[in-house]
Amino acid sequence: MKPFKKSVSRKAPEQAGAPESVDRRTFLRRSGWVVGSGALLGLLPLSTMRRTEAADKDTPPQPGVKTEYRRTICTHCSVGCGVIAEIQNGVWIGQEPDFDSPINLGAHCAKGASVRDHGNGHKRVKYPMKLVNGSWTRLSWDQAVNEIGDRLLRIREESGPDAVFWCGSSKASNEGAYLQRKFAAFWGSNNCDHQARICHSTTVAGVANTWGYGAMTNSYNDMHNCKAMLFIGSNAAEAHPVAMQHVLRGKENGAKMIVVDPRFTRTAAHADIYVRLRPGTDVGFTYGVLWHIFKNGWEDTQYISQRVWGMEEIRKEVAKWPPEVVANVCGTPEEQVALVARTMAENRPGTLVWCMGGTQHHIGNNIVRAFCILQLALGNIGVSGGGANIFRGHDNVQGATDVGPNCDSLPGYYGLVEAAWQYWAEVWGVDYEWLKARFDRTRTYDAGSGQLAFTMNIPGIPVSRWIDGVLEDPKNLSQRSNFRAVFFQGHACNSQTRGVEMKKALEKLEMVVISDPYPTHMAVMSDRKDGIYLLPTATQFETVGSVTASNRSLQWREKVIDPLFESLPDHVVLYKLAKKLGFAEQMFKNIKVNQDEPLIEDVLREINRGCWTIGYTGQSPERLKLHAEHRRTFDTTTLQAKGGPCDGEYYGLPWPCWGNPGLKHPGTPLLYDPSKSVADGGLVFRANFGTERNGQNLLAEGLFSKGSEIKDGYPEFTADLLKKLGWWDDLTPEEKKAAEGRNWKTDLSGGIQRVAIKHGCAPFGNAKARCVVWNFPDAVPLHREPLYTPRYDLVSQYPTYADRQAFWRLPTRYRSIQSTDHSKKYPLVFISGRLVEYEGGGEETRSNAWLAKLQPEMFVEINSVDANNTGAKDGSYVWLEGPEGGRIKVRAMVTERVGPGVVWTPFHFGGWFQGKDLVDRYPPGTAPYVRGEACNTATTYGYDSVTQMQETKGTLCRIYPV
Amino acid sequence: MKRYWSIGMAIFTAAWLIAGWTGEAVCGSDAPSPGINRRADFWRGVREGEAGTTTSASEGHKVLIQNGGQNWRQIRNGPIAGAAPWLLSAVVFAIGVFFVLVGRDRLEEPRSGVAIPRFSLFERILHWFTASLFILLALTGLSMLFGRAVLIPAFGLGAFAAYMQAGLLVHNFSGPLFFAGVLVEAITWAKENIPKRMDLVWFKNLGGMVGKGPRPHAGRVNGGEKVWFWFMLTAGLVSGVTGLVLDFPIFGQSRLTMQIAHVIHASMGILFLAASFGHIYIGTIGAEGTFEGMWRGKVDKVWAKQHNDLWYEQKAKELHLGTN
Amino acid sequence: MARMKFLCDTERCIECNGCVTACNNENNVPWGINRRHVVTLGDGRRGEKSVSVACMHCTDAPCAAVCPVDCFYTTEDGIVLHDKDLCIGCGYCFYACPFGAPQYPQQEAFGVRGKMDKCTFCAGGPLPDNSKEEFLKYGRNRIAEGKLPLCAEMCATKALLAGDGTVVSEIYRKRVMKRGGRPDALGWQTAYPAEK
Amino acid sequence: MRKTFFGALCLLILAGCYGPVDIAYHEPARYMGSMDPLLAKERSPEQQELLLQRFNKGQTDR
Repeated sequence: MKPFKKSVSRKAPEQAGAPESVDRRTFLRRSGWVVGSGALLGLLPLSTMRRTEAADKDTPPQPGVKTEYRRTICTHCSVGCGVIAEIQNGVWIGQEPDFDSPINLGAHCAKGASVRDHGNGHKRVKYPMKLVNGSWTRLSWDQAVNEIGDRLLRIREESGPDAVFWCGSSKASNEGAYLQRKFAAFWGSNNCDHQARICHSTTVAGVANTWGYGAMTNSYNDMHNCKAMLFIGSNAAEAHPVAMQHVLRGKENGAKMIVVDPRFTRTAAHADIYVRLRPGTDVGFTYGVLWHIFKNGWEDTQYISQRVWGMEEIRKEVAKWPPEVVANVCGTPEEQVALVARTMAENRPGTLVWCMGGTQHHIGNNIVRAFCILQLALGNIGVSGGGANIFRGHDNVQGATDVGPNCDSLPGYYGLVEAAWQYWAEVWGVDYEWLKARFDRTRTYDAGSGQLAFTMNIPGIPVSRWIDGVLEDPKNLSQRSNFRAVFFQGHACNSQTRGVEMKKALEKLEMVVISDPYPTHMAVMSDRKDGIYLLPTATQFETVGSVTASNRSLQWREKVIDPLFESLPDHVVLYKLAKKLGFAEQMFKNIKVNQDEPLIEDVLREINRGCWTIGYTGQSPERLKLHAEHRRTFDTTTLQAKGGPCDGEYYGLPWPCWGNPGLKHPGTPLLYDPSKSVADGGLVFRANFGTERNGQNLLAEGLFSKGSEIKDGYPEFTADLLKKLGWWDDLTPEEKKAAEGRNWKTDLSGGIQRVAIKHGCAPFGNAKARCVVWNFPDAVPLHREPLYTPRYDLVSQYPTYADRQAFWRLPTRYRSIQSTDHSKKYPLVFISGRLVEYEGGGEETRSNAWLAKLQPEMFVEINSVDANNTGAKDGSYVWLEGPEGGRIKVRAMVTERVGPGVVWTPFHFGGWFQGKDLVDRYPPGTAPYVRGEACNTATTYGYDSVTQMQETKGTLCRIYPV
Repeated sequence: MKRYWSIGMAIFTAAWLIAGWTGEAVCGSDAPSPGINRRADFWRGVREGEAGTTTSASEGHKVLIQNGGQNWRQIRNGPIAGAAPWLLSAVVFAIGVFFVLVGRDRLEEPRSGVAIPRFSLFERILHWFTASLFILLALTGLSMLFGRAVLIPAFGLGAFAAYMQAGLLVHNFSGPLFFAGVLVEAITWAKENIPKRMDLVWFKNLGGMVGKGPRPHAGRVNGGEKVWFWFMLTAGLVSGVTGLVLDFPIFGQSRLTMQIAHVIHASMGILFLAASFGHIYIGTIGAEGTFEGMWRGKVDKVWAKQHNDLWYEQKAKELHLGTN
Repeated sequence: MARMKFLCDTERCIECNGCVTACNNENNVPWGINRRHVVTLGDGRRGEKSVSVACMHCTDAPCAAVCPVDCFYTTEDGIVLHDKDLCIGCGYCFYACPFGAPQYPQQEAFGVRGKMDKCTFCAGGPLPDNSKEEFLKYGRNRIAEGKLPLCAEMCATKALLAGDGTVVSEIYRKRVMKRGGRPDALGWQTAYPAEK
Repeated sequence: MRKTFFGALCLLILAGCYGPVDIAYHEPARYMGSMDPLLAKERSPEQQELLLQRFNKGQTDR
């Protein structure tokens, strides 16, 4: 007799394809009569538990064996939750809540609660491999590094150093990310980038150009003090679940919570006010709110006169956005916009939170600046409970942006000008001329806006555009050759748009190197038969390092377990490669290397030595370790230690933590908060844009931080300014020597910063925030319709930019795309977002059995109206096709979460391509439990006019049943 | 306390009905109404067992609180477990009383020694196959219902659990076989069990077992046997179908379906068992000479004449026995 | 003596599934079993609420009442546990439980289900505390270690509370007062009817 | 006689419709199977105190 067997089985299915897990009945019908007499036999040992049930519990705790506790930080989002790992005999056997962490207080979301599974590593890449004739062949590390290195050297010789794209990671530690940037510099190229490009690059550029730094101004914990919270394009409940602990406590303290989103998210479910708007119309909405604020005189006039420049020009633009225009463009009822304005005005301080919904547009920089302007008008920046709380994505995307692989900057936002290179050459202790010679010096190229420059001083090709770096006609590139090889260390390619062209690009490359704990979508999506290398790379649980949370706090990670299988940490991989490529000695001059492993603490000390701009100088490894040890002494609202060895300091020394570690600066918990002295973590707006513009004063007027000896605005500190002020002699003789001719950013002794702070001044000056960013394409933020817009009738009124020939080394199209109306054939707006269970490209989370069983399938959310119009039935497969021809096969989920005219998909899936499951292309045993279509296979062209951010939150698609 | 449950039951039934009608109304429109938290709708939905969404694929996990379980528990642990022993003992008692008052239905004449074939080998195998499965099912089924009250105090938890583990297995595997047996029986015997007018007469005379009236006429199957056949078929079908619902929880049947199936299955099983007592009584000690018909396949001429006279006459013709 | 209870604050639950995963992690729950799950009602509409549910450790546990082999028992502080050595996998507790707590490792033809598995309030089962056998059959015994269920300890927003019923309800009462609503915690009336 | 008999039978069946319909509060820690050592441990005030402390540390808003 052969009984049925149901899909419930003891083990996670090796090939848990999506359809099986969701449609149970279909699966049953298919699996049919399979078990045989097994069911009967299994019951024979009658009253005893079956041993087989226990077989897959692979790491039981052993009684009587010593348990060690190690503390690390969750690697899945920017909140920075503490994780306590229980280790027995080097095996990760348990996970405990870290109640003492002031950030998460022991809390975890699904991802944080699952990190122990990384210690099992069932689906990891276990040894170096290369694809030969369509099958994966095992290599030794030496073989792999030699083969890769030889090929890279040949490419370098033939096509110059810019022919390789080095993709780093926001999931690397600060030290790993820093070495990724340094590696690219020593290789001789700016073609390195990481996830921040497609995450918050528009935020960083837009916000920094408004008031100085492009980071979250307050902290998650500070949201306890809010009176209002406006979430635009942020789904914190799914993207930053533990932050919701603080958000909801703020709400319980009386804050009004407003969520503005095209989708009724889990966050919206907790909001007092929910407003739906059309994707990509955030500028219009924000101006609509400002229209009411200005009309009713709700703006903070004193704040604006003291601290804000350019609001008059904003008023002129806002006047064009009366309620009926907003209702027409954004699709938001007039009374709702008025209600949001009134709520924000009557409940101050209020905070504004935004995420990818605000940034991932071709006008992303305009949108984020509009948000900043709203907060400035309300006087909400620089106060506790206010701020622009920009929740960042990956666990170390803040740190990697600050000190890591950015194609447009050196660590610490020093830029790419010659002085910056000279400065960093000095920090690195290498000869500037030697460094220069590493770069392509054969000729100069168009740096955009007409000037010619060497590639050393032109921003590299960003990660959002690497495919164009491969496919574009080399004549149009501002570099010598196309990319011939790519090296991806910790980045999933399914998070970048235009999957169909990406496949072409991958197939055109000579070599693809993937250094990652898991084989990413990149390893399987192309039809390549060879030339792909997989380097098993350790997770952050298998190494040490510091990580910067979204609130700018740095936390120290302890090593939980030794690297699994043959994995090596990022910095060891980079060292081995640097050694092969011949610049290891130069690159690791200041860093002790122990058997190919650079000492992480030394790397952080080098960061401390160089990153004066953003105050990454005070966070020495010793201080970070002390904070980790005494984390229970920090207040859970202010993050300030009460008593104990860290008394008065803020948890994780949120940057800027000015001066040398010896200065004991406590870190800056709230940016631009003048109610504290700079020495105690106070700050004012940065003077980064000169002192005057068109005859108007750009410095603050009558506003200064507590205890400032200069009772007005002042420019940034330089040696000359110190002399003028008569403070020069406060420097020690050694400091004088180092500071001569330098400024607060380049004085390696830290003396200028020390003296400025001693006199109560901010080293970066005291200026106004500017509402008009004259160096951007749109000085005053403007609404422009998305390149693929459903409201083509509005294009004439809100057109996009003209095409650009050389923009980040590439031709970039705007008008030529928008000139075609796609809205007839592709009537639905297509947006994407996060699921709480997965993260980023999702490989590591989809390979985690505990998470995979919660979300077994890729799907598309579609409103019942559109479902009926398109014939998509709930739970059935549909094709979602983008206007550039890419299409994905996904299950329809008919829901009211999205309004009519908008569809939404998660972006974490991969392993399928245009309807085909690529399971047999993975190295044996490494296919993630859950695979599905990458939503970006169907997404389209569209890049921000400042940062090349991809436009994923507002393209078009059509849907039809399979 | 009793009232508590009847009220609960009433609410459940009402809620169930209402949920069916107003399921849509609960969802309401999407018109944003700022500041209004529709808490009441949520709790009403919970009480009505409204299905939500969840990432768990397990049966029933979409419903937060299912009210059916408590009702099922009350019905099983209350009326079913309560009435069953009374019913079963009442039947046994009634048979005992009948036996004492009326006594065995003896053969009215001495055995003739002439054997008349009554049941073929196939029929007998079929009967005993089904009957032995029935007894197994009855024993294990009763153990599931009453073992905790009766057997655990006697044998202890461990021993009972071991027995019950095997018992459950036996019950689950023999159930479908029994069901199959019942179906084959139905095909085999349905035609001759079609009721006829004379069966009414048979019942009027109580089969001639009570009192001294003349024996009523009967064919191969008398009225009593026909009633048993149709009852057996009904009970077999009902308990068989509900049993299959419970035995194969792999077709996505809902928890509520299984609860209802269980109540029907248990009640029907008890009725089946109670009725079977009568059948067993008549077939063994109740009527002399009956058992051998199903055991050896042959009955005495006297028995045949006494109980199934019309059949006997027909048989006698076939076998050329003559009228005496 | 304390009476252990679970409470999920719907005003705080964000359906992050942290509790579900914490449970999987701590107890090594196999693939097909969900000892805890989160249900969202009114999904995507105003008034949407999510609630995390598992075994509520009822005062009058329906599972225990219907178990044919009497394998359930209640600890002195009200945690409902069961003995997998006695369990025969009949499925009755699954029918009876209001919260869908009992789960089976198999679900096959002829009613083969394997030993029932459910939330133990992280209190293991009738085997030596924190022994390997106990872990393999029931998961971690945190109560014996002086800790509380990991799902509640790890809850992202501290929506899920687990512990002494009086303390739990006191915290919840304070929150409700602060928010200005009336207490309406899920499942309490079902799991813990007014004690006699 | 026959009527009496059936009447008695019906009464008997009806009498059987009795079940324990009160809420069956299960007595704590009464368990007939092999002993769970946790039951003894939980009785100690120290263990109870430990759990309470843990609660206050982990589950309150600090």
